[in-house]
Amino acid sequence: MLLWTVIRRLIYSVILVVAVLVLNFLLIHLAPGDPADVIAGEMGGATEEVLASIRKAYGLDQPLYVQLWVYLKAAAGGDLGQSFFYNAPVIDLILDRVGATLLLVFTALGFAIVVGTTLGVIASRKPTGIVSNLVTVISVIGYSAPIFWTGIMLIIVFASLIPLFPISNMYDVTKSVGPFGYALDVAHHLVLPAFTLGIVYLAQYSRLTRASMLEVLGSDYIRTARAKGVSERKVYGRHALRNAVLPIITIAGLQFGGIVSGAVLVETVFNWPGLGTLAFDSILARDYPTILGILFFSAVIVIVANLITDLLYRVADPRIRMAK
Amino acid sequence: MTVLKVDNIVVDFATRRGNARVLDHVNLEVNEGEILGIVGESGCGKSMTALSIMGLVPSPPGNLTSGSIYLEGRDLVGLSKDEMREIRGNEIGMIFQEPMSSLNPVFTVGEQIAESVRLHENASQRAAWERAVEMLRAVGIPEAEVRAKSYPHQLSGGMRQRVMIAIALACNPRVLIADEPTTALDTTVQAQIFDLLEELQKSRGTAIVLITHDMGAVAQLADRVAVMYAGRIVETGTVEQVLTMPRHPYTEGLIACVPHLQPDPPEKREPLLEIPGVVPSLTELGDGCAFAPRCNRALATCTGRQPVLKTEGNGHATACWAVEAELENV
Amino acid sequence: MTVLDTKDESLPRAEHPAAEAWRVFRSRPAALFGLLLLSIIVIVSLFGPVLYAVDPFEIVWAPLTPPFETETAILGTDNLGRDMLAGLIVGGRATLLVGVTAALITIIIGILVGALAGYYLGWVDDVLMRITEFFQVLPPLLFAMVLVTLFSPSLPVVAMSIGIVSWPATARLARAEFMRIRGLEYVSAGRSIGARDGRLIWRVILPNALAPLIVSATLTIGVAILFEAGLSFLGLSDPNTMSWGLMIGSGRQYVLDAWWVVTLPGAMIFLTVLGVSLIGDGLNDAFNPKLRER
Amino acid sequence: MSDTANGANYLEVQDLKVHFGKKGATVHAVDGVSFTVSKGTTFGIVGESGSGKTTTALAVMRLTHITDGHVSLEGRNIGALDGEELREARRAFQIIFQDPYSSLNPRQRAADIIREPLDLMEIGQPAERDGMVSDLIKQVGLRPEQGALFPHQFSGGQRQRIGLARALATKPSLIVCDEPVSALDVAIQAQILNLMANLQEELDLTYLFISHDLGVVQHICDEIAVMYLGQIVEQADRRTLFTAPEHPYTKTLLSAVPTLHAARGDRSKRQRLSGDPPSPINLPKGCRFASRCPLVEKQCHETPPPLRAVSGGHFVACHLAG
Repeated sequence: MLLWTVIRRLIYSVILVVAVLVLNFLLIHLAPGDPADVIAGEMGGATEEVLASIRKAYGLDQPLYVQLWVYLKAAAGGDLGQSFFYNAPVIDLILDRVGATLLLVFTALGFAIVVGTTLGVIASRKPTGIVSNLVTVISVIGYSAPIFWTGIMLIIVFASLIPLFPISNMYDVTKSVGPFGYALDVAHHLVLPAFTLGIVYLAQYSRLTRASMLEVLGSDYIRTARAKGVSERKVYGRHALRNAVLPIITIAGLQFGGIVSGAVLVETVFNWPGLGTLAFDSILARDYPTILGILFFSAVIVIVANLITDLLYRVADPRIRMAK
Repeated sequence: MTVLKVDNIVVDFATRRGNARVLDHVNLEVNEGEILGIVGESGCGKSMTALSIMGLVPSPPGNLTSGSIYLEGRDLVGLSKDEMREIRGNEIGMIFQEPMSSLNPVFTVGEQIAESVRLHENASQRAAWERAVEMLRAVGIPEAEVRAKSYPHQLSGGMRQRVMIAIALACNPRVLIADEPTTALDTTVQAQIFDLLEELQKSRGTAIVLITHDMGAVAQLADRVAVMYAGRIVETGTVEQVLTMPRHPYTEGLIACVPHLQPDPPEKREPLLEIPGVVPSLTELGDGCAFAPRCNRALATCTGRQPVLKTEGNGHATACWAVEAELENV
Repeated sequence: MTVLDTKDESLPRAEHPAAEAWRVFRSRPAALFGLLLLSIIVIVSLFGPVLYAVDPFEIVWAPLTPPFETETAILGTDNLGRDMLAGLIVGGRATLLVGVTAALITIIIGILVGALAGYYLGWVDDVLMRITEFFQVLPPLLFAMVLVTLFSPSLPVVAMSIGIVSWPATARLARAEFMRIRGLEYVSAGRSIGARDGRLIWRVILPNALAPLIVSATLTIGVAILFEAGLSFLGLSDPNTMSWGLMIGSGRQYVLDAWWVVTLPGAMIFLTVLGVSLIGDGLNDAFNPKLRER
Repeated sequence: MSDTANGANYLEVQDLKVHFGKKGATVHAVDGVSFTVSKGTTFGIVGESGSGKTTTALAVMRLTHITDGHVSLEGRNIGALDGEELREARRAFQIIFQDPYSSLNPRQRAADIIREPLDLMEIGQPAERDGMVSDLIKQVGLRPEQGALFPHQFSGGQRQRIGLARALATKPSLIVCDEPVSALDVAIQAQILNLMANLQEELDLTYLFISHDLGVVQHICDEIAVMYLGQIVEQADRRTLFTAPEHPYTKTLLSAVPTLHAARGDRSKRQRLSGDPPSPINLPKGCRFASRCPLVEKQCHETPPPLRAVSGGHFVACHLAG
């Protein structure tokens, strides 16, 4: 049953991936101006020769559906086009940067989930207590502060006032000695960007956990647990939390696109060499194939993340797991 | 022998509209192997009585203001949280109205029964599991070994209520509190659960407190009955006494206003007896009898002073000025 | 003959649900603070430029002058020597306008899609939800970046783009509410007494689904403002209209030399969104009877 | 047709089927139900959860789709109506629901709730409608000034009265009552049941009364059908059904009801069902009750028993009855 679900979800995911490609294709053609111009970007170097070669490569002189087919076929082979700004295949540019982005995103996410749910559970024990108020304050600030602004504030603080953490880049050539030294240095550089990105989601998870816990704690089966003589610690940790995480998994999956978006800003602020800085640079250069390639690739990341949360949810909730 | 004695308990709730006296000097006694029914409409305090015995009155806003609850002579009021936890699920078990939502959806039913065993007895995981399977068998669940590994959503409502009973009885408690155990179930399933409760009560000698709104259920199952209205007990006695010779006008009304199934229904339909009006708000009770505004036999004294339970020679007790006056005149 | 309900009672006051919500809202200090904060910002943005008539694009002093060094530019100047205070006062207009417009677009698309999917279910729901899911796999900021880059960064394009990337969450919420309420018996009763689909959707279900939608709409304004700021920070805002976002975008390279160029407009955005969020939270409490009891 | 004229076949349901879900996993909620109701009487449908009694009611009300079969009211096939025609026809049949909390729009005042059908169906002149609303409110035992209140300011019983007033507004002749008193406190049930009985007499109403409570059904119904897994297993007038039930399911159902004066421990006469009913998706080939029937025989597993008359007006779907 589970296997069949996985297969069905996989097929659906592939359809979504193709849909994103179609969207990319349409965007090129919907944008004002000659598609060849759009693909070449507004970088001055688009001579008639270059445009002609683009028209040929993309089959722009052929009917639209043929062009789409050519585009999809190329994408299936891993060819997302050529960046005229970097003068390199888009896919290579992306694969070069994606690791840094994933490292940032998952560190931030892990931090947010662990700290956020812990705070949320503590807050749910006393809905009017100090931690609960703290959760409210953190979450309101996390909601309201522009993420890049938080990052810049941290840079200002850590650049001069407390120079504890590096404020830019992913590593420092002079300090990254050996694989262990490199890892340590990357971790050191990761602190501020991951914290900046994580704090927004920490705010949301803590609030969500508190709400979810409070709802679960009012349910009949918690009363049953208490009537059995289960200790309060176990009521919270075992009986309530297992149920309260279910909506959190769902939300985490739905928000994944948002986290990737946040990463774009955080990377730009901290000069983190991931997809975000690549996107930023290619937007300055009007390098459309690269931007669209990044949009496509990050959508794929979100699709995979959704697939994983979906399966995780099935594992966590027997009601869904057993459903036909 | 008295297993459970509720002695003059008072429970208050702080609400936005002021203090609500949810239980007002409630006295109850349950003997070994006996089934005591507590009947009344919603909000009369019957469920709160159960929660008070369990030490689960939500606080705040609730507060057990005064009184004692003796379990085999030991006063439960004033026990520490840990001591009370030792008693819950071990010496007093409880089942609830909604079997659909009373079981934790993410654990198997076997785990949920075994947890109860492991909490109160120094049992190994394996021994606790075996007890769980044995309990499932005892409550009449077929293929108990297989069913123990089921999740609640895979079982029907009746099955789930059986699982709840298995959890409540796993540690062989002295008292079982059943709060509307069949209200959410179908008629035929209700009958099965009643049979099971009676059978378990006989074989294990567990005393049962049955909380219900259904006089029929009381007639079927209980030995003695207490009728509650607005946080007070208005009448108590054996089931025969209260059902065949109800004294309190409220009890009378409660019996007569329900169309009970008759084996030989009359040809012509008679209007049902009505209790006019609605249950009063607990924050707006006056000095007199809480039932007086709805009562067809109310006297002048009824609105002035609250009646107290007056016991007749045979143990049948009623809290009603009109009944007291009648009985004195005889 | 029928029996009159004899219970003699004075009639309780028939308080309209909206009046009751306002009563709860009023009792929340945080919500009132948010309302005050936002009111001040809106009033300053609307009338401030009249009282402080300095062109925010005009070069008035030496570039990167810190605050409180000259009376000409009391809050300092930016990298081109333009008056920060003038920018902060005028910049709210564009930011708020884009935020509100984008939120409106989000809400309208979201409610329309959610209402139809949640009411009709079946294939309508299938089609609309597949579209929604598709939009949800595109990282919103990246998608908006692409749209703004392709269609040039003008205020309408920015607002449209933000609307287009943010509606799915609202649609899901609206759909869930519509599905829940359409199953309630008063909707069936409405059909029995002759209400048509249109009436059931817009006059019966929508008003009852409104509470969470209003809360979400409020929070959406905040999110849209943050989006606008993010796009501006990346250089994707209208260069001809002064906005807080534009100030941040043009000042971002000078952060380490001149803390005020980004900190001040960023703080304005933070305060605005804070005001909106606090109002949203207050509305949530006001509409949610479960929380009210606590 | 002559039957219709004198009201004997006032409501006629023929071979009604309501199926849900897709191919391969079809839920046979109602599976071939037929009955007729005479004007001015109360026809009760009893059954346990999953019996299809509520779905039958909703199908008669045209509030759920009809997979197959006919529903006609006073000779008019309301099962085949659609769009505006159906909307117009709805004047004649109204419904009251089980849940007094979710059956009233919380954002409308009571008077507006009762007035809405008058406006929608254009009954009376707009100027007269306030007076009509006030009459309706009085008719269900509330005071006209209470019309200004919102639903949450009423008790459960009062809300049910408002629901009744809304149903009466279009002057219907048929009222479908879906468990109208099940959610009410026992003392309030009597108030509503008496009100319903009085209104029936006053207005010559016909009730289709859905309930799981056999005591209530016995009290209020003239003719009763017992449903099990989407089908009627027994149907008879009130006295016959309760004094001489034929179907083994009816017998167990009756013996399962706790009665007031049966002595405790008197279990020997009682029949108990074992197990759960089969899934409405994978229905057995033969009699649907066969898996739980104490009297089951071989033929029961093979052929489904038809609903047949065992005496005048008494129908049973059991091979062994009669």
